[in-house]
Amino acid sequence: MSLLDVATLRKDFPILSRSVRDGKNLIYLDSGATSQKPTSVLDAERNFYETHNAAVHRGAHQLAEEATIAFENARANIASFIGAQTNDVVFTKNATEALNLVAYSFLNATLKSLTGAPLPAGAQRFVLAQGDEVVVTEMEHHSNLVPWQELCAKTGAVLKWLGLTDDGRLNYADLDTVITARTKVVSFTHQSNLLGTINDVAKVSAAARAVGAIVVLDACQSIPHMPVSVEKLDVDFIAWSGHKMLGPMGIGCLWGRNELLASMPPFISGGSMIETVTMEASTFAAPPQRFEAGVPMAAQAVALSAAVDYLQAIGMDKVAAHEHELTTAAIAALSEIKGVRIIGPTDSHDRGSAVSFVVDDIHPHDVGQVLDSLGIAVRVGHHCAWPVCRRYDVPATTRATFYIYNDLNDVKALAAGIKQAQEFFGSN
Amino acid sequence: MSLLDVATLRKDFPILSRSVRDGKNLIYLDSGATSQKPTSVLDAERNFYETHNAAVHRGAHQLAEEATIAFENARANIASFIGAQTNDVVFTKNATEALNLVAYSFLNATLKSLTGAPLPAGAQRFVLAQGDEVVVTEMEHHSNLVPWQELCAKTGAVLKWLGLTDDGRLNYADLDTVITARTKVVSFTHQSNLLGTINDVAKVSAAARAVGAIVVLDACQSIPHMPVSVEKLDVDFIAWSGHKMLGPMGIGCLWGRNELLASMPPFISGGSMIETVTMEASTFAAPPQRFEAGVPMAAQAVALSAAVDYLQAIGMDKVAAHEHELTTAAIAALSEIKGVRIIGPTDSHDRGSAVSFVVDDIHPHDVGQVLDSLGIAVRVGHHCAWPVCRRYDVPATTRATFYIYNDLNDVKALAAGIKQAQEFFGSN
Amino acid sequence: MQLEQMYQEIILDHYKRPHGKGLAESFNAEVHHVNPTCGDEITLRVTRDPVDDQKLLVSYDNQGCSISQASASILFDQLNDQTLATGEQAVDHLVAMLQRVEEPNEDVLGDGIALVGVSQYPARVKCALLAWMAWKDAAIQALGQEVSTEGEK
Amino acid sequence: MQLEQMYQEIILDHYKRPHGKGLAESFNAEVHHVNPTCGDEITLRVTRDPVDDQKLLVSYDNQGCSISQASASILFDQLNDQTLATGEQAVDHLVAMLQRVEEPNEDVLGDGIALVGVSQYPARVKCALLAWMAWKDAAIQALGQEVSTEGEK
Ligand SMILES: Cc1ncc(COP(=O)(O)O)c(C=O)c1O
Ligand SMILES: Cc1ncc(COP(=O)(O)O)c(C=O)c1O
Repeated sequence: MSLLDVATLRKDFPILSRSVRDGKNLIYLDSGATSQKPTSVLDAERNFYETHNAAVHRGAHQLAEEATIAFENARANIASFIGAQTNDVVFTKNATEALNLVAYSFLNATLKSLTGAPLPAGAQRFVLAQGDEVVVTEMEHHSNLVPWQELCAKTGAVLKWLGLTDDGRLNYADLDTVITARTKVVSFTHQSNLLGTINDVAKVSAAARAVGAIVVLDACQSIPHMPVSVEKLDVDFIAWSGHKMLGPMGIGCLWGRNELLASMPPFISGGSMIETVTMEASTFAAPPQRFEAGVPMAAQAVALSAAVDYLQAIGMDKVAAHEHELTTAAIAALSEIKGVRIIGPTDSHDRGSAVSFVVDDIHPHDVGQVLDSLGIAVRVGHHCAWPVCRRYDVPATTRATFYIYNDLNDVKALAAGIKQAQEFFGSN
Repeated sequence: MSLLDVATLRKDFPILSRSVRDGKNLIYLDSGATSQKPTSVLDAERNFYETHNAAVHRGAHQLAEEATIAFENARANIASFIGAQTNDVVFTKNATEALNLVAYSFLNATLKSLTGAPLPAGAQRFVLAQGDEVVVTEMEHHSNLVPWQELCAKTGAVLKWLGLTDDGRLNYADLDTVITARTKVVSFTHQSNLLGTINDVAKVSAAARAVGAIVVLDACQSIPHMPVSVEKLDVDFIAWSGHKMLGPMGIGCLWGRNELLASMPPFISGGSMIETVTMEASTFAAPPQRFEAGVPMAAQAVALSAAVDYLQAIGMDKVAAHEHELTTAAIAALSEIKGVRIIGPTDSHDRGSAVSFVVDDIHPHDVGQVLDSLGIAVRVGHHCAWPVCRRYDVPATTRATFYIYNDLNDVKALAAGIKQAQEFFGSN
Repeated sequence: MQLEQMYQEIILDHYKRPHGKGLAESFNAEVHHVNPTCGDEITLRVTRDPVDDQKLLVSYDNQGCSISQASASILFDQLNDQTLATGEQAVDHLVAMLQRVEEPNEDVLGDGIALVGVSQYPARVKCALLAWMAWKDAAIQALGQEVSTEGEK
Repeated sequence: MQLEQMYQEIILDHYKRPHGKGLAESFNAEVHHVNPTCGDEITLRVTRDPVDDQKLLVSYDNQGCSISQASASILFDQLNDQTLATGEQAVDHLVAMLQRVEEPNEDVLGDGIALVGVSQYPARVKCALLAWMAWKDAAIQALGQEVSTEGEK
């Protein structure tokens, strides 16, 4: 039996036993937006506040010591979850900030190199010249698109992108033309939050490496759902969020290659990221502190570490296998319904659990509303990936995403719900 | 009786009944770094996760609706705490990010105006020319100093600052010379986290207004401790943190004048802050969303709102009066100890509860260690205000800060502890 | 079932057979409004009635969910060839009704009173308002234009 | 009382009467290290012994807490006119002792074994290490310098 013992797992998630809309059981199929949190994660956060709470890296009293140790142990545990060195993981408020941190490193290095302000050794790799190129893909979440558009608007660099094939895959044929000698950075998603597509990281990285570009991976939709190891991935930066992997809101992570992090100027500056400060000038601490200005979200780090423990106790390969089974079943069930079109790959190979679809003659928003009335929580809209909707010529989609607490009954309920929407709106 | 009923209040803070260092009762005098959290705040956060958790502003299912309402109600409540309009309050991860947001608005407006990228109407006020001036004070926390140093290093603007008097006050005599026709922004602290000094906001603002400069107030140490009203303060931006006012870690706030927020280009960009996105270009949402990219810290907002309720139930005037009484007592007690020098005003007029001091022949770190061994948690070091230490020619200080859960016994314990440190190190 | 209170027959009728959809060629003001969370969009044009230039002809093209489309169709019924004052009153009432602070008033909203069920779904309220906010924006622009033209005379 | 385990008599002696404090005029390498959280600083110079240039003379000036000052004084006793190898061994052992993975070894650390009490206070460990990390940095620079000079010959 490859499925997880979902019934037992569900007991760890208090919210899953609540009812919605006139007493319907909640069927939560929106983990792609944010996951639910097990009791152990909530307990870890609360325990931090009730027994160790203090500002970390700032005091010598016992609480401050304990808080700092808890915070740094959390960092070590989270780093080891992806096979990384502890100090190569920077805490941010979410993945979006992590991606902006990298984009702003290019901006700040470029500006400081123009004005002659001091820069760390090696910062040259982040300096952009007019006409240098930044490459993304057409399947990026806005959080991995807009920061690069903004960087280009401010520096005169040029944004280029890899297109998509009709069946929802990255068009690898574009690699040769889009990535050029002027490409300074290639930033792309590991797994599309709308299409479900899992990209071939090695292929894209190889093309980027060939021209000496820095490689950034948006792992928001992969790290929560499959084993991810920095050693196996040939990339320079990995950004992801805590709240999509059973962790709390308000914390994200950036992993970076040590020598690159060390060569980056600061992004957000202020307390705790400095080495020395005078009124005239400041020097900065080594990473990760350099990028963690102000009192950090220590309680959230501790809770995210508990989420890592929870996932590791299950095993990430099992998580992936479980989701694969549900995805395969969902694709099969939805393909059988007349008038339903899946936006994204319809084979479950190299594919995560985001299943987006449109229903003939019913707006995705209305489909979602009928599902909601049945207790089924899905997401509707462009999923912060508007260019993907344009690419496949749909105004929006309805999207179901699965996680460890979902099972085949949820897939059945989804399919039945879609049929009910068709009846309700008299289409089909 | 002007003192709060501290014994009763303390029951709301589970951590305060723990013991430290071989069974000593905890006497927490480090609320200036971060405050402790009452049960109602922890319950609010947990309740959000256990019953309403979903990504806000992103879904139409019932949980998403409830989460969004809870988040926006929290914003309304927090805004009204300082007499502000709901949509003029932006959530950030901490005050440091809030201050960087303003500093980066200047950077981004300046760059976009140079490259001709689209800018909101009114953005001209944020455009800096070579030689324009940025004014801070010598008593700023690093978080309100380094971001401006960084802005200047990247734009060619010049950083200037108001000095301090020997008795720990802002040197208002500097106003006329430091603030000039070239001053574009004046950013200063409401209350010094090291000296305790409360600044005369009206005086500084008037000087800034006279030259048309934007006025930014760092209210990290005032909003948790006294009534603060945007209507009474003639400033343009106010930054503060949740964790210093009984709220959770990982959330800060920026209040801004509506027309200024509306005229600022985005800082962190990505999901949820957009209006439309194509691969070529994006347009942006109105504030506050424009400045809240990515999934926000909704659970923390809800908890911070509960902290506001808690403080309001006490009454901010009572909080201020209570702290004033403790501060007056602490200054008196410390002044009596031979060899102790207070760094900061020694009168309790216009002065908050941060009491920093040095003890002859004992390093502040060692004083703190002895206090810690007695269960008294104080902060030692430069308190992220290194220039203040240089100004008063001390390597560091030991600092006690008081809050609602402290009482006169804590002041007595502090004084007794300092004497014990003197005995231990054989000085005095 | 709550759902049927939102998707009343009359709403679905407007959705399936929208009134007045299609853009007029000439116009005094055009606006394009989007709902950034779901991607619904409307392009709305306002043309001053040649006979009585305080009355405003409406045309639009849009895409989106049933609620946003039905609401535009209802708007056409109610506000085509009406004054700014009439329209603003209708918009205000629609907002108040959706916030449940006013009871539906058929005299003001016509079929629009059927949108009352939307008030149960906060995330859908902006779908119902999209066309109306666009209309208000365009109407003010169309009239403002003239004011400034007159000012120049 | 834990506190007395950290502030042993011998530590306080070094603190009050530090050995070797004061900077030498000539040197092969100078470093300035700070502890950013508390502001403790040390300037440390390393001079290659004219008699045996693999031995390194140490001088320093510093300010900070009792632990960081005593630790610098002890470093002077232990490492002045010693080789890089001897010094690195001492630094490694000090780190290990403070992390409680090695028992204090007086042969290697001399009075430095009295710093063992610091291991109970994680926030103070960096005070104890400040001078030693500075020494290692300076020593490598002082020797590296020559290596590169030789390379140019
Ligand atoms: C006066 C002042 N400004 C700014 C800050 C920075 O706040 P945070 O670290 O929460 O960003 C602090 C506290 O650390 C402070 O006391
Ligand atoms: C692929 C992808 N990238 C980036 C993000 C942004 O993450 P966050 O909103 O937590 O910053 C998300 C989720 O929202 C995502 O799915």
